[in-house]
Amino acid sequence: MEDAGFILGSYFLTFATVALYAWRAVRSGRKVSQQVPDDEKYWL
Amino acid sequence: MNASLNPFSSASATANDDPFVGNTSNNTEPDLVIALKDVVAVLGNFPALAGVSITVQRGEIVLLKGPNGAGKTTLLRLCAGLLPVERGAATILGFDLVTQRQLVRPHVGLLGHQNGLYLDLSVRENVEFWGRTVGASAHEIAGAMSRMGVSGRLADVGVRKLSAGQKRRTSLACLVARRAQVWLLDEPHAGLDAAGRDELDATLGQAANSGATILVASHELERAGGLATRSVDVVAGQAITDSNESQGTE
Amino acid sequence: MTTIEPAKAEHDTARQSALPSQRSTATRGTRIIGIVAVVALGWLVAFGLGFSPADRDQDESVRILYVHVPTIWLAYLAFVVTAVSSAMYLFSKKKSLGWDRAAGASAEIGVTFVAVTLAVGAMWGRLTWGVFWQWDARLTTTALLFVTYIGYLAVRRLGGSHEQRAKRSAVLGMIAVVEIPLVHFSVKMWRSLHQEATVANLDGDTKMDGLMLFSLFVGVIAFTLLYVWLMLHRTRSMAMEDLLEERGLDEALAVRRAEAAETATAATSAPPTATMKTGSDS
Amino acid sequence: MITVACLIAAKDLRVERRSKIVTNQVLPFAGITMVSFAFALDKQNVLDTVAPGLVWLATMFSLLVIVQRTFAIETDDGALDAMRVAGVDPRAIFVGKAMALGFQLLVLEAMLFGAAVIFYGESIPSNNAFGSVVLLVTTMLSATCGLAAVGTLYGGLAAGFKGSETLLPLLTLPAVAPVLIGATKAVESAVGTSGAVVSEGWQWVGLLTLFAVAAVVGGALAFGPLIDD
Repeated sequence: MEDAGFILGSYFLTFATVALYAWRAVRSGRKVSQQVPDDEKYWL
Repeated sequence: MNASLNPFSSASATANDDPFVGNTSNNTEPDLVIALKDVVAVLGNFPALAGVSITVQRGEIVLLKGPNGAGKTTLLRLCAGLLPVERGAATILGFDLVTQRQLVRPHVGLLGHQNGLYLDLSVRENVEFWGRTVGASAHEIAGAMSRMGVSGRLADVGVRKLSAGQKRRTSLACLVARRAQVWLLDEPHAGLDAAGRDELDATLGQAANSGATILVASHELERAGGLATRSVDVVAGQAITDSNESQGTE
Repeated sequence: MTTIEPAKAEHDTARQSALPSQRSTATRGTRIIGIVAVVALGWLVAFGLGFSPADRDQDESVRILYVHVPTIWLAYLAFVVTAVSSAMYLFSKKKSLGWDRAAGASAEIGVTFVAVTLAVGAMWGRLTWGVFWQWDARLTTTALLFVTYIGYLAVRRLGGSHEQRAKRSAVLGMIAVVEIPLVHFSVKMWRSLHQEATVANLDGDTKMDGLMLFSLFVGVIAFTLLYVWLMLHRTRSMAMEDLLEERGLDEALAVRRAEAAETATAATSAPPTATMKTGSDS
Repeated sequence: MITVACLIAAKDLRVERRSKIVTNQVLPFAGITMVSFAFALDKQNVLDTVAPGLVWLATMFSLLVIVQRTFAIETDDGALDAMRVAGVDPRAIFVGKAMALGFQLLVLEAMLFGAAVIFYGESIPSNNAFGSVVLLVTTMLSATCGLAAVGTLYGGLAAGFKGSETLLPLLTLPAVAPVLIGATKAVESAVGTSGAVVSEGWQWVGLLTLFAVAAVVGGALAFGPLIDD
């Protein structure tokens, strides 16, 4: 049963880190997007 | 690249008695040595140079005036090829500073706030080191030292023990030994005694006569002003006044 | 100082038009990729924790591998992209900062995922080997890789112009390409002499049944999509950060120029004693 | 280029002869490190077994200190800038500084081995003394080349930036891991730790040589772009 702790923990750790990193990436993107005019955004 | 502006092509070939510059092309017309146009340079995020335009002919001694923080030092470092040109166009001795600033360096000499000396070595060892890295002969090195008044008793003193003025002179001797074409001097008079200043002025005049181009940043206007062929005000990262007082030699 | 005015005016209009309607780095493309990635990650959890069977040797702990293997795959992929982008920046004719930002973003993602991999790997090791860490060649190299790229990211933050940053880090990115195989090779040689540390066979895929392989496959797909999604967002916001720094420079330049203009007018209204001025004659 | 490199190396060694910073501060530092290891590993026979590794570990730490010093010489009074302005070939700077650094490292390593003999009771096995000494010397030479090249490269990169004291180890230590591994193993073979024999050591010298070649070539190519822009 102690295995379950490690297994679930590893899934949790992975997805939590991914989510945190993704959230930070999106948030920083939003922050700078507001200061940059649309015609400078090459991907639009 | 303009071949006539490339001083090292003939410098090693011709036996030149002049200790200051490797090659003095007999220029009936003044050559353009420094040409900056709207140059911007940054230190971190700060635009130390905010659009400098300045042209300097061969043999000129140009005095850069201006308060601290105006960008004089940055301008000199940029001309020495140490800082990248962020915006604008710049040519020195025919080399494009934007694309080939490494190539400019061997032909310019910079005396900045720091002397570029090894404090644990003697005066002679310093001048020999800097001279020999560019292939100067023992004769040239000795000449450079006596010219700057650091031969004789001083020669074997460790640089750490020298006064500020003596360090300056040693550093200048290194420039002479390196046969720089363009001299970029940042407050060269600082720390020199009266005799040292006279010596320096004489050296600068002589160097300019033999075809060296000199940019001097200085606070001591009376001192440097008498020597300079013209002066440029550097204010807030720009060369404001570009007043031609006299052209050519004094 | 007439030259000051147009630049300033132009600058002001640039300010006015700077009201973006698009307030994030997302586009339709990234949203689709993102949604697919999230669905795939959900599948991965369902298959990894639910549908796939327990392993004969490793028992339930094999389930960790369904996230462990995809994360390390992603990390290696990220570092390969960093190396390739660095090379592209260095050796292409047009030194495009886009390559530099791709290298930086990829290294950032790579470092994040190596950290996850090492942590999750330690958990797996605890269950399978009974210890968190084994001095196995792959593990040791991965740990050194982690530190190397932390150093790479530190060098990226050293400062200077964007071109300086790009050149420095691209060179370092290329050095890492030489460094990592050497490190791996030497660690492998080192471990091969220590027979007592027999490491459990990580790639026991020969024994894997179809469902296990499929779970792993889902994981790899999910994390690759995630990588693409992260890369798009990160490179876009890095591009804007660079742009804003440039813009900051524009503003600082305008301030400096105005300062110069002020000093000049002050000087002409009250002429100083030091030099005479003949105006702009150049 | 070789001439200029030799000039730079001679200059560095002369500065060291005058200032004696490495002699008077780094060598004692390395010595006290060796003594500290003995305090930390106070178990029967442990020291004897791990001595080769400790010697190289102490070398790594001292390497970081010497690299800081060797670039402090250049940045104290703007000499590195002066060298750049003088148009000195960056490869010559790299090779010159690496040569001087390597020489100082060799002296340091010799001293550390002396310390290992005295403090940790290491000795050259008498049955194949000649082979051991040859292996030991070759190991030291090839390991030093690699260490000096990597140290100079990253020292030059970090020089002049704030935080260079912390950046240097972060970059250097992972990169020199192969040297630590290879040199330790080779020395274990040379002094016969836990029954290792000399013939086993040569494969490690091979690794060290490979590393040294890669580091010197890579360093010479990379040094210019890293310090010049």
